[in-house]
Amino acid sequence: MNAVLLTHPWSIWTIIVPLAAAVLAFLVPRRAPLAGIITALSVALFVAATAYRIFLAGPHIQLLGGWQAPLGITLRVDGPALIMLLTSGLVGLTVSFYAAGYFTAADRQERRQQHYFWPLWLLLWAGCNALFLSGDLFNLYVTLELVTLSSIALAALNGSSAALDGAMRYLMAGLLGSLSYLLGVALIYGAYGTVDLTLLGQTVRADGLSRAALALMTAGLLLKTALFPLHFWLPPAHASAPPPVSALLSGLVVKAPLLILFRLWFEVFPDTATAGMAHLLGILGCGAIIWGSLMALRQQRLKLLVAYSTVAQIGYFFLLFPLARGEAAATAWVGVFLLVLAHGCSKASMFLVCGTITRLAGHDRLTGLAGAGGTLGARLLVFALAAVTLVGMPPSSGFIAKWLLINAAIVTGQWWYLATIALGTLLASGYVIRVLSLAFTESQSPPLPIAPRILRWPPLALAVVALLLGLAAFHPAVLTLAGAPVSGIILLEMVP
Amino acid sequence: MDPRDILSIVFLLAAAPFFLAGTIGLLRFPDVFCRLHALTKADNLGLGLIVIGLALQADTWLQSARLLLIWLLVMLSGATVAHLIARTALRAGRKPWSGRS
Amino acid sequence: MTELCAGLALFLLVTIVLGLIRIRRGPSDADRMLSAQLFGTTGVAILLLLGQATDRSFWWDVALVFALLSAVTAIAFVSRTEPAETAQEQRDEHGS
Amino acid sequence: MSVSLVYTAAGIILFLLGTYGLVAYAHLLRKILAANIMGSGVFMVFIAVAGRTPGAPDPVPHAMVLTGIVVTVAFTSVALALAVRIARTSNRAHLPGRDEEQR
Amino acid sequence: MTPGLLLLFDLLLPAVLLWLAWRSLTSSDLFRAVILFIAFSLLLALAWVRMEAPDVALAEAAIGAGVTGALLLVALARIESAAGRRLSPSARWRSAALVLTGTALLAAAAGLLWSLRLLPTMPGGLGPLVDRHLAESGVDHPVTAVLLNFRGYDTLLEVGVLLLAAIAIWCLDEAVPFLQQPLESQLLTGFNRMMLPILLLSSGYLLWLGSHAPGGAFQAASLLAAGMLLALFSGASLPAQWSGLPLRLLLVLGFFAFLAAAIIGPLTGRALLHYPPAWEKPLILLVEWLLTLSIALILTAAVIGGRPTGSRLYPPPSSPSAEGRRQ
Repeated sequence: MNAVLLTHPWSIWTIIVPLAAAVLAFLVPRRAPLAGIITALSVALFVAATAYRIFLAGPHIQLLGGWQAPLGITLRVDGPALIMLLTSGLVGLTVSFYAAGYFTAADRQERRQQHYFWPLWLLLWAGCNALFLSGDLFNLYVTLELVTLSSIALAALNGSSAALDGAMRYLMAGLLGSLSYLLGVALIYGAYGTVDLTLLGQTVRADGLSRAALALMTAGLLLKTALFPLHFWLPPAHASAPPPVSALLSGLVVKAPLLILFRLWFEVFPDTATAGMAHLLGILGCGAIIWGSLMALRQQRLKLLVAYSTVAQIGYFFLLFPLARGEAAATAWVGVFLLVLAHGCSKASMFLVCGTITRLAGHDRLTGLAGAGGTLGARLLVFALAAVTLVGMPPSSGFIAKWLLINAAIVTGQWWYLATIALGTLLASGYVIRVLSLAFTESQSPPLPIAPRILRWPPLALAVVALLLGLAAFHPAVLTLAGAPVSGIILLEMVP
Repeated sequence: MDPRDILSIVFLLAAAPFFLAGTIGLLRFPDVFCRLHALTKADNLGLGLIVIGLALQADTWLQSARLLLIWLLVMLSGATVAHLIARTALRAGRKPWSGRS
Repeated sequence: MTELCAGLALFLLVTIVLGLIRIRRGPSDADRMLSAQLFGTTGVAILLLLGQATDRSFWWDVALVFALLSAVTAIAFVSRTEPAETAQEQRDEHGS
Repeated sequence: MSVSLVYTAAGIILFLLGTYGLVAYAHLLRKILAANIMGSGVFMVFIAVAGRTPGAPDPVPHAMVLTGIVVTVAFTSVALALAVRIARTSNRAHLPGRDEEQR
Repeated sequence: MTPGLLLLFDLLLPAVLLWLAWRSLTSSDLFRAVILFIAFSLLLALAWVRMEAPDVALAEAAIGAGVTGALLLVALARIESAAGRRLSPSARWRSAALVLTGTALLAAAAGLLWSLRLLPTMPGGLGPLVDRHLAESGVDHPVTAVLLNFRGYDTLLEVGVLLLAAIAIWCLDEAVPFLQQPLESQLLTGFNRMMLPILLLSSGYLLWLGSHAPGGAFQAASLLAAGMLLALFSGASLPAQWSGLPLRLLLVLGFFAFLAAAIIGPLTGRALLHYPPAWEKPLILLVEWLLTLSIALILTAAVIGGRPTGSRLYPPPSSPSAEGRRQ
């Protein structure tokens, strides 16, 4: 039994099962929610099996079609991929349950949303998992397109004018980003005759052509991951989509191009990328943290506030580029990957809470929620619980992640990044407290009905998981470094 | 020189004026109906002459047949399209040029 | 022979460039569609000539596809211009 | 081999022309055309690169371009459907700009 | 050989392509822009042929001349009937951001073109490797071998993207009646009567060609789709009882077959997409045939641009008149 557990290619089923389920959900729309839930449970199982295999047998490479690397495509089942798969499994499972309760067949319009949500989401899920596992530059392009196109369709799902505009903006940004990435791939193939990440890592020369290709691919991916100042498309798309979709877009989808960026910069082009380029990304990250947080503070609608908070949180991920240096490399690496996991869970939870609140109150205007108390107050408490991780308070995983990043900033002597992290945390507390204060003002509005159980538990579960991950952060931290391009000790204690 | 080659060259060279005429007609003729003539000349005769010229050079009958098929298809499409475009233009209320304007 | 074919192909490419002027001038959409149609035919001729000049017969397969599809765009154009599509006001999801 | 360099350069310029069109123009259909032109530029670089190898051209970039063309067609068709839907919902064929929101 | 004349051709063609692209982007009238883009696709196919990429040329010819042209023209008509035929506002040069973009793009052009000098003069490429393993792939044409065997995973996901596009389009909107009245023309009817069988045959020919020469499922599917479009334009439509589950089944058939062929490997202890030995050829052929049918339908669905109306899943609102009054 154990031999099968340790040798079977579990990870491919996280791609194949959603693909097959998407087809079934499209064929038999009435049974789509059932197909979705079964898929969610099985994907979670396959992710767990993959984690088990990596934990005991280490990272491994899977050949597709049985062909070796330059000819065939390989899958990389390593630590970074696993953390992403874990995020995808956790967020996907919870959102699937929530969506099963959220999309009902009440009327014609809703039935349409219900019927199309499932195939699109399952294709998106397959795309995400495929992207996380891919070890081939061109295959990454195809998976990225699968992710982008399904995200666009989901963003437009409710058919409102705002959603359609948001989806269109998303589409244009996505096209620009992916074509720019693809041109970089073309140049790389022209120079080295292969698109396999491992082989490229061994052969890439640090010359002008590699730098040009890296710049093209990075620019495209920055646009896709919505790093400030290329974030213009994200808030409208994320805020006007149905809440389960927003949760997926913010919790999962923005991380997809991010992983490609990490793989490119640390595995394929470690010598090509100069310190100046790394600092540029770091500075843009700082800009994102500050700008996104300030914009979040100014928003009048809960969903837009959460969406701008995503813009800010994306900034933290980019601190990896300047911070992962010398002896701080492993620390920063683990910190950022923990942050990806923490942000995925907490942000998805927050968007789901937004959805429940909107369902109950009929809107998500902050002024209108004042004095909500009662039912809404309980929802806002879940929001607060998720926000603990987002802001980075102990003992959440967000806290550990930021702690590691701060340590890395201190060790490498880059104080300004530390200052930005601190400022970002302060601003984040600001916009979270702004929301929470609503719950504690006096209630004037008539009591609202209690939300159905299926709309209450998933966000709470995610928020709790995000919080408790902080206590069990050791395992994910170790796994993150399995097969990672950086190594070293994780500096847990402050070493000024 | 092989007489077949000479014949080919004659046909190919003869094709060029038709294409040129087609283009010039497209540019100079007064209205869409007249320009249709220009188009069909190039389709039927220009391409036809080229096909004949090349078919003379072909090694096998199959290749010649393929060339002829291409020509037939282009003529078929050209005729249908010309008819439909003319009809659209007529229904849109455009009067054929009568030489007086 | 090859020189002649290559030269003719070049010449046909030049006539395409000249034909672009009609697309620019119009005046009607039908005129523009007509120019595109002529380009299709000229394209077939260029493919045939270059296939002969470089001795690659697969070019003729491409020419065949050109010839097969040369009507599709124009017919799409005609169908688009002729009957106007129904107004979309009474659509169900509009009011909800 | 210089011919392949000509096509590579043409591909890169096509890509940048398309980028300009995508950014500069408001009409959605124009943006979609621009994206298609960008894509063609990228494919041209792939194919030109494949033609540089000695002997027969490298089939792998050809296969990649075929994949890319299919993906581009998929994107184009969704983008067009979305543009039509926007035109019907809001009676406009462009995205609301900043100045328009203020008006 | 005539390097001189062909070289001239190779210099003129990219120049014309660039010019067409530029005109297509900047011409004030959108219909003109679309026509210029169609002309651009035509000449692009010539360029692929010149660069000895026959598979790509066939795909470009089939897609660019057929499906994309129809897609664009139909979409343009629909956009203009809803939003009005307006001249597209030209680039707003006033805006400083745009000047900045333009400058940045020029700088990027300079940098990229300059970096091209670093391309290796004698690159290896994967051609020899593909040739070495061609015999094991099950087909005799290198590009098909790469598409359906060596990099079959890409193709599997790519077909997924195509299916996704169809689902997305169906999700976005309901199909409007494609034509208010069919194009009544005896000539067109006759043309179709001749053309449809020829298109069907040629589609089969390209598919058959694909196993040993340039051609293949996508090219064949584009031809088939062109045939369906011709039928559609002259008023044909799918019977209502076919537009529900049967149509959906046909749309997913190719993808599902490919997926099924892919998982034979892991179920029998091999890698994903590792076909059982000696079964490569029949499996690839089966997958290609079904893919052709599904892709053709997906492309046609893309031009129609919406989910079928009147299916039992989304019955029309109970009383349309009441709906009308409400607005």
